[in-house]
Amino acid sequence: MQTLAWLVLILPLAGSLVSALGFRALVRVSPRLPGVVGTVAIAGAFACSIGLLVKLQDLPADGRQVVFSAWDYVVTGGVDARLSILVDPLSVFMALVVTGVSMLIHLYSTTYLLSDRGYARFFSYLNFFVFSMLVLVLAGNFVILVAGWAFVGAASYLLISFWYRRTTATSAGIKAFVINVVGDVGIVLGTYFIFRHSHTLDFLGTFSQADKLPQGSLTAGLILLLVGAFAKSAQIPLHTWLPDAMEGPTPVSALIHAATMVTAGVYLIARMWPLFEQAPGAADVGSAIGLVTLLVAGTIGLVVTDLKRVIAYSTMSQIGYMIMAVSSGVYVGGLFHLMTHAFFKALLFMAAGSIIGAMAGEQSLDRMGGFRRAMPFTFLCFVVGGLCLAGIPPFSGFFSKDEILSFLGDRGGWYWALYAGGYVGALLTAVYTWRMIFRAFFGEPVPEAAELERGHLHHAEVHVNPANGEVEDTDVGFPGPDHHIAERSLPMKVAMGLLAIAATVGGVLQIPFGATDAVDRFLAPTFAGSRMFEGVHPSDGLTLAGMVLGAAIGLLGIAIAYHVWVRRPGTSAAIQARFAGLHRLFVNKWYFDEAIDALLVRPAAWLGRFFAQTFERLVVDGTLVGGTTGVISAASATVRRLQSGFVRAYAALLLVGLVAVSLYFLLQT
Amino acid sequence: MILAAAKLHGPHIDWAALSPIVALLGGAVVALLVGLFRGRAARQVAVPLLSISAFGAAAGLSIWQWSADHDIIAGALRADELAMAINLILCAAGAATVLLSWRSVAPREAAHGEYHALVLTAAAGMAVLVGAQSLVTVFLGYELLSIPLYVLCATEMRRAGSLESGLKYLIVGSVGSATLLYGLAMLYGATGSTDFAAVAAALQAGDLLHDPLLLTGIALALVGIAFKASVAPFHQWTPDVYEGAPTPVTAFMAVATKAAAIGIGLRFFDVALIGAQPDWAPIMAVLAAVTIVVGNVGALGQSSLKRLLAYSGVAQAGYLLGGIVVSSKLGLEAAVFYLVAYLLMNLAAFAVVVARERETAFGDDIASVEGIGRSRPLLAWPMTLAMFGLAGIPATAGFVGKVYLIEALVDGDYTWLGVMIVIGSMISLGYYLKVVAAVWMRPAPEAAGGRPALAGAALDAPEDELPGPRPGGLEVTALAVAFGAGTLVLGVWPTPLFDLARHVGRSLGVL
Amino acid sequence: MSAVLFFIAGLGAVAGALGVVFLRNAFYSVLALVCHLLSLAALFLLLDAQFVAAAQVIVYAGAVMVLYVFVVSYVSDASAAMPVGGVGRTTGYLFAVALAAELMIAMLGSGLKAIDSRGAHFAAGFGGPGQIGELLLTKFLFAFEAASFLLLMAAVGAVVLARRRGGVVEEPGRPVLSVMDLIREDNLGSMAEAVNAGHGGER
Amino acid sequence: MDIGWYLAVSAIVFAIGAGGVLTRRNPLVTLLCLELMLNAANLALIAFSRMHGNGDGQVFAIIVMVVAACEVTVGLGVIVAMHRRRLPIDVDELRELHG
Amino acid sequence: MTVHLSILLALPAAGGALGALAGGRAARWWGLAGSLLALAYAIVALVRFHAGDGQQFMTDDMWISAIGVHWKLAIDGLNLGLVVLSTGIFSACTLWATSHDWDNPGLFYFWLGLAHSSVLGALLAQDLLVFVIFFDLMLVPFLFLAGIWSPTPRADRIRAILKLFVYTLVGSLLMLAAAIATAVLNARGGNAISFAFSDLSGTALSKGSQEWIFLFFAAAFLIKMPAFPFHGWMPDGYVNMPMPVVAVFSAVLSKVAAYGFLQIALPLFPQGSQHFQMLLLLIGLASILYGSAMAFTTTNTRLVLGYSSMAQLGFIVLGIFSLDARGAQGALLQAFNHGLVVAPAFFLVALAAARSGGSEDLRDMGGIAFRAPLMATVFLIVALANLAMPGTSNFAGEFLILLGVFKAKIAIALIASVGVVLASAYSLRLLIRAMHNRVGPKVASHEISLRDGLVAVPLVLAIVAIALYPQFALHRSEPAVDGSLSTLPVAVAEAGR
Repeated sequence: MQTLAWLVLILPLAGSLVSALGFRALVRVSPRLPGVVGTVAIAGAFACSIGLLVKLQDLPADGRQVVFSAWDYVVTGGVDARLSILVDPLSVFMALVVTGVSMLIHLYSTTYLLSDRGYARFFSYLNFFVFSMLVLVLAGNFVILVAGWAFVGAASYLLISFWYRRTTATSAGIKAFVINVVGDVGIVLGTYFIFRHSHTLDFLGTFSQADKLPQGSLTAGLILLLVGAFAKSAQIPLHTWLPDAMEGPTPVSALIHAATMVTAGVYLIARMWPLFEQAPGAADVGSAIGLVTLLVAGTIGLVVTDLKRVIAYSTMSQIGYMIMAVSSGVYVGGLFHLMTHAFFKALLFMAAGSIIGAMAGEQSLDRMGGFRRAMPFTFLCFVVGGLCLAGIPPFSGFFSKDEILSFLGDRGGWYWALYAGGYVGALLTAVYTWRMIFRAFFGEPVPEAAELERGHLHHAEVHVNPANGEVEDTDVGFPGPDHHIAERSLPMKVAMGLLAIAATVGGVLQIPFGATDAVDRFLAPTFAGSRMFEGVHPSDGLTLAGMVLGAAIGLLGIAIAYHVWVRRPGTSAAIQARFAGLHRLFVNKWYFDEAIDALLVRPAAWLGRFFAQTFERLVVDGTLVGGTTGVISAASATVRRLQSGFVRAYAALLLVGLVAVSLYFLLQT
Repeated sequence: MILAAAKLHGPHIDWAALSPIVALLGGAVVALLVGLFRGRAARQVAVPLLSISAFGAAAGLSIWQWSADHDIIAGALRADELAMAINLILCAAGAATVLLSWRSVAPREAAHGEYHALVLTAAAGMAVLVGAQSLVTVFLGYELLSIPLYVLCATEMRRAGSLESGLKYLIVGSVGSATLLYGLAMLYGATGSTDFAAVAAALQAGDLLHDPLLLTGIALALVGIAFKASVAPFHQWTPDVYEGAPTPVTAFMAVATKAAAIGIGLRFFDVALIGAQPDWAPIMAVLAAVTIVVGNVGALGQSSLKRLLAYSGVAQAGYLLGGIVVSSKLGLEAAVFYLVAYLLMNLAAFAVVVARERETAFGDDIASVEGIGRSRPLLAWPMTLAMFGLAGIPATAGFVGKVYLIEALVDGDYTWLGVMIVIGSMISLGYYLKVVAAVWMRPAPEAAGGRPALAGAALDAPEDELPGPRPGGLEVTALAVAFGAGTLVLGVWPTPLFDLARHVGRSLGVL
Repeated sequence: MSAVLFFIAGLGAVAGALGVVFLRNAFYSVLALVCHLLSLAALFLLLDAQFVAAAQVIVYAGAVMVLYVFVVSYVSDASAAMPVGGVGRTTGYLFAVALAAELMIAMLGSGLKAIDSRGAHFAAGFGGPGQIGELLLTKFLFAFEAASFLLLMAAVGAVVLARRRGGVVEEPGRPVLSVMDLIREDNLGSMAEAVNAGHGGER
Repeated sequence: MDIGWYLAVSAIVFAIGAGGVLTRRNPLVTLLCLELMLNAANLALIAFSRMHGNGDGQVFAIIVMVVAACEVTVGLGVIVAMHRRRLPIDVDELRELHG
Repeated sequence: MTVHLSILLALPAAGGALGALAGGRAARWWGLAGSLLALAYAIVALVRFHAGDGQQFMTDDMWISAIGVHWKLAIDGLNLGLVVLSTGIFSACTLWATSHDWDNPGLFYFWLGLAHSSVLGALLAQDLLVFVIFFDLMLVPFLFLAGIWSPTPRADRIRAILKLFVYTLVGSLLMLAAAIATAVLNARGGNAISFAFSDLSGTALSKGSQEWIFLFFAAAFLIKMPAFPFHGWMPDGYVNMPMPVVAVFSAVLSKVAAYGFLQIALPLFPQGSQHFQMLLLLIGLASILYGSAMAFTTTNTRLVLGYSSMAQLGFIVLGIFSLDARGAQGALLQAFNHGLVVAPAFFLVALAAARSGGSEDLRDMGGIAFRAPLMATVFLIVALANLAMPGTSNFAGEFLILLGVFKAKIAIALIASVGVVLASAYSLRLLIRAMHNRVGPKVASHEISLRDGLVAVPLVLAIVAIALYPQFALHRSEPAVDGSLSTLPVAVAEAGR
């Protein structure tokens, strides 16, 4: 078991290193080899995760939290950070999701990025990401958690900036990285607050004394941990990096910015449940932010025209659900939704990638339309994903979202607000999801679609950066000159097909009314002892009402979208004109970027300039150095002026000194 | 009367203990006489050789008399380790001066015999001053060193600057000696005796300690001695005289005069006036601090190396004064140690200045040493070591000396003065490093004209009388290298010098 | 009687000193100094220092002042009637007054009883040549010898400084050249030259 | 007369000499002023000698006279040399060296 | 009693001196051999070091008996890592320098070797005056290295270089006075004067003396680091040194200052340290924020690294003056890490500059990564380590530092954490603007050569290795750090509790 656990980590790392160091040799053998290596490495990790699952199930239920330590990492002065991993149902669950989805996305990428000059680099990064994510989920103490946390941030940065010749990509990367570092710092500081009283960094050690920790420190520490979670999971107000992160290649968006990394915050809160249950104040903060995010992101999703960004805002919104869920004690619901969301959101992104391939890199919904016939497989995948997202039974998203909301409803009190908000969000979700589908696949085929229908994949004459229209240097070779679509690429098709199946049937793991509760049972050892996990069970009536309401809202949303964008194509413009203020607010993403810019970035930049241009010159150089040297040179000038050359003046000074010295002595009498 | 005279018994003369001074004075007479010979060789070779032998003999005799510790010639002088140690410094400085003068202009202008006789007499005067054990001897030693130096300063008569420096030194120096004399007179008046021992005994009696006559006497004597040591504000003659005087003479003044002045300072204040230490130490410390500041800031922005070294010498005098202020064994040792270090560093620097004065047309301007790091490493290294040593960079004798001085000051509860030394050293980096930068980091300048621009040289003088650029001379380079190496070696392995200083520390019995 | 003499001599000394400082012609200054020196000699006599008084008159007023007069007349064309220093004149006097005040305080404020007396009793022969000679040959033997050497060196120095030499301009437009310049080596510049020893010839 | 009176004269003469050095530009007169200062010291020495009744002061005074003569000799020598060199006989003109 | 450390100390200087005698092309190999031998020696010492055995490989002779100066060298937990670091960095930078033809190479390698020896001397010294001597002396070679072989035009640089050296020596001189005062005041009461650390104790000095002496030492160390606002020399200095030289300067010399706090200031002046704790913490904090802001603003790559070092050293100051074992451990670890990171950073910046027409300005760079993937990888690792990404040893150091500060003064820790965020911003800015984005106008990129790889790769491997196992360093330094904090009033109070 220990070997398997470490193999889960080592295989992706090995894959990454092999691609990174041996890329020249690999490419010489076959241009596809780096992709194959990467995919096989992840597949191996996936297999090991399954093995881990099996082994874990063999253990008695109360022994399913196992810690393995490799060596002392930082052990000094009471700090006890070892290189240790925690294997328990929750981590194995996460590992399975991560490796499983990653495997498919690796497979997808083997052709999607085939013509890219950074092919080997891409797989190296991608494997490194999987490694990092696994470190994150398997971490056995806070230090390793932070390490994994930051590694995924770095991997995310690398992949966002993958096409580093684009200034848009590099600035998006740095933005994502810096915001993620804010999160890292939050976690570190939160850890300090907890460590101050627990005197251990170990998870299990900390949890075992959760009830002994003072409330104030705990709440402060957990809120700081939440900052980390928000940063990674793109929750307001630390969400602005996620839409920009769409600068990365589409598989990256699918894997990192939809399926896995951004859900780390959810994982973190679920992992820290013993602490959150001791500090309800902190937990409520999480719930509230989750709700706000899900609504705000939904409204923005309604108006964004960039295909990938629509899905990105959708991701934000869905993670809002999860954060809201796990913060409110709906752990299994949140994690279940995490899994199903991973499936269908990855699917949606892959499908979007396929369309973008057909559009030769163009991502604007305004330029798309009528791909229904040209790309039937992609269309099918999109519809499956859309139905999951909208929460239409029996697709997986229906069950997971429903579980969250019914549990919230059961908790009562102010959680009713969350409950209601969740359904409002669901309506928004259905509308923007289907808006996207209708705009891309319905209507008159655009020239690219028509070209494809004629059997020819559109190829752009001049490569431009879709974000700013800048002409790309073609000699560089990334983004690659060729594009790939699922219809013509078996690996892509396989990956999408498998995901579509998973997204469709994933719900069977956890069907209400006791039909199935595989997830519940599997995760139970992790949440053993939780008041929420063991104490909150929605009544059947509430569950049923929720299911009906959810399905109805989903269908309503699809209907609205159909009405607005297919039946009456002019309606959209009319609504925009009617609610111009609101529209402007949504289009400008609630002005979060502008606010952060005005409140933080610009003052910081101004301060930097002030330091560099004024302070350094006037104070550091002028006053401190210049002042001292000034005094000394003034003294020097005085001495040299006194040294006038007049011998009588010398004698005079001598006599002055004489008189002064004598006076001193006379005063001694 | 005649009978009385017949009964008169002259004092016992301890020729052995007196021998270093006798050697110097005898050397002066012999040099003077040999200088009368017509032969070029006699004048240009024999006279310097004789002078060096006189210095060597005096040094040897000093070592011979090292462990002497008694008054000689009716209490006029004292032979002890302090006197002998300073004799050694004087002899080293004197011999170096003779070497530096070997092919210089000054001895030719003044005539070799007279020139060297004057140098030897000045050195003898210094030896007398350092050994002085009575007020009369102090004054005589003071004048015996001053008057030959007045003349030596003015020897390069073709340069107006030389004469100017001679006259300035004479006028200001005479004011200084008149002040000293008046102070000595008052001390005599207050104590009724000219002997140090008697003065000290009178102070010990106690009721004199707050007498204005005595205190003013101390003040005036302090000023007189401080004047010779170039202590601010009595330092103003120093830069002008150092710059104007012939460079070998400047080197001699810089090293030997300072050693003599500090030596008599130690003896006069720590033996004769030790009883009044609480009265004079604070003001002397203040003077030291003022000197450190004035010397160091004055040296900034100087372009003449001699002038720069003059101000630097002022600052160093301030450091050395610290050794007197604390009136302790440690202070005495530190001062002697520092004097030796100072000798090495300054002579190395002056040797380089002399060499470059001959080799370039820039005189003693800092431009003369620009770029010698590449072209003349044997001059560049000594200069660098000398500058580092004077600045107190580790691994030089100057550093160890400063450590010793500061240690003595902290030990004597004058920590603030120790900090002043440190602050002074900081300021001093500004100009010492400038020289180092010129040596290593600036390119050699384009020669400005073919001949050394000796300031004020008569333009109508025959061509062959004016020395053109010529080799600096092997002996000058050797001297620079030797003293530079000494600076380094004693910085790394200072124990021999410490042993010497500790011997000297035993000498002033009162401490 | 002695008081009267003291006042006459003291006033003479101070007046002579003032004369030195305030007379504009250097020649008169020298004469004022002679007056001062003679007054001082009188004061010495009043203090029972007969030998010193005599030496003062003979050596100082007699010999040194003669030298002065010669030099003053030698350089007089250049230095006649030079104004008293303009710059810092008042401050110069101020310093002098301050100095005088301090010295007076020191001298007269002294607690030594003896200052307010006419002096200690002394043995017969005090201040006479016998006593001075005895002291010079016993207690101050070294000082005596050293002083003699000092005189020698002063003489040497004066010769070094004041002798004529080639290359230094003597008169405008007239280089100093003589037959001797052809015979002797250039820049010999020794005392021998200064006294023309060994050559005997005229310049 | 009390010794104090002599000392007072000595102090005054010393100060006058010092003032002369500060104010006179003619180096010849400056030398004279220096003589004044030395003579003032001599007067003090002799007065003290009388006060203490020992001869040390008188011998000291004689030595001072020797020294004074030497200083004068050398000083005059320099002045003569300057005159030969056609340099101005004015201490205020001696300003080549400064700074 | 062994002579090994004296040999270690002498090796680089001896190599340099032989190089100077050999002159010409041979000089570089002599210089390199001296450095590498020292490195080998240091590694042997590292292997044979036993944590917890206190001072090891001790050399103890009387040097200057008159003033109680001992030639006493030893390796303990505090200096072990830094000795290895400095030999390693010097070796790497000497190797780097060999790829360049220096004017008058004999002299160049002589000074470089002397600098190496002086740094080792300061680190190994177990005698206060020996420490001060080497602390001062190690600047001297840089005066020449900067003055003679500076890349900037002669006319501009001398003033700047003099400013640099006067400024930095000012601090050292203050320290000299303070060191002497320490020994003299310790000797009060009949003891013979001695500068050996073992003969000096933190309790012999009165609180008043400790305070001023501490301030003098602190001034020396803070200037050398440099910390805000004593960094006035830094821009001039960094711009005017040849690249390999500025790399060692930044990587090694500033660490000696940090080491000095731990080895000298804290144990010998515990009350002084306690008294000025807040002041030093604020200075550290200001350095972090100011350095970060400047690093983010300037476009000169050297200065980006310079100000970034300033910020990093701010963290080190914070760690030390948390007066907490964890903070101090973190500071020591961070000192090692920063040295290990900043040297290759300078190297990479130099390589980047060589690829962008010699310009060291970020505005002239860009897009270098494409033709130089290996260099880009190395640059990436270095940049990530520089911003203390969790998982690197730099993070372990910062984690401990902030933990220590957190324990002492929560507010300072919270504000200081802003510095962590800023570090990510300026490090990535450097990486992106140099390596990524559009190709700069004068950029002609190519992969790094084998020799360049020999310089960079070992350093990067070391970064990775220490990232995987920081405990390696922490374990060895723990007893010594505890020892150096043991005299602090806080520690004493805590032990009593």
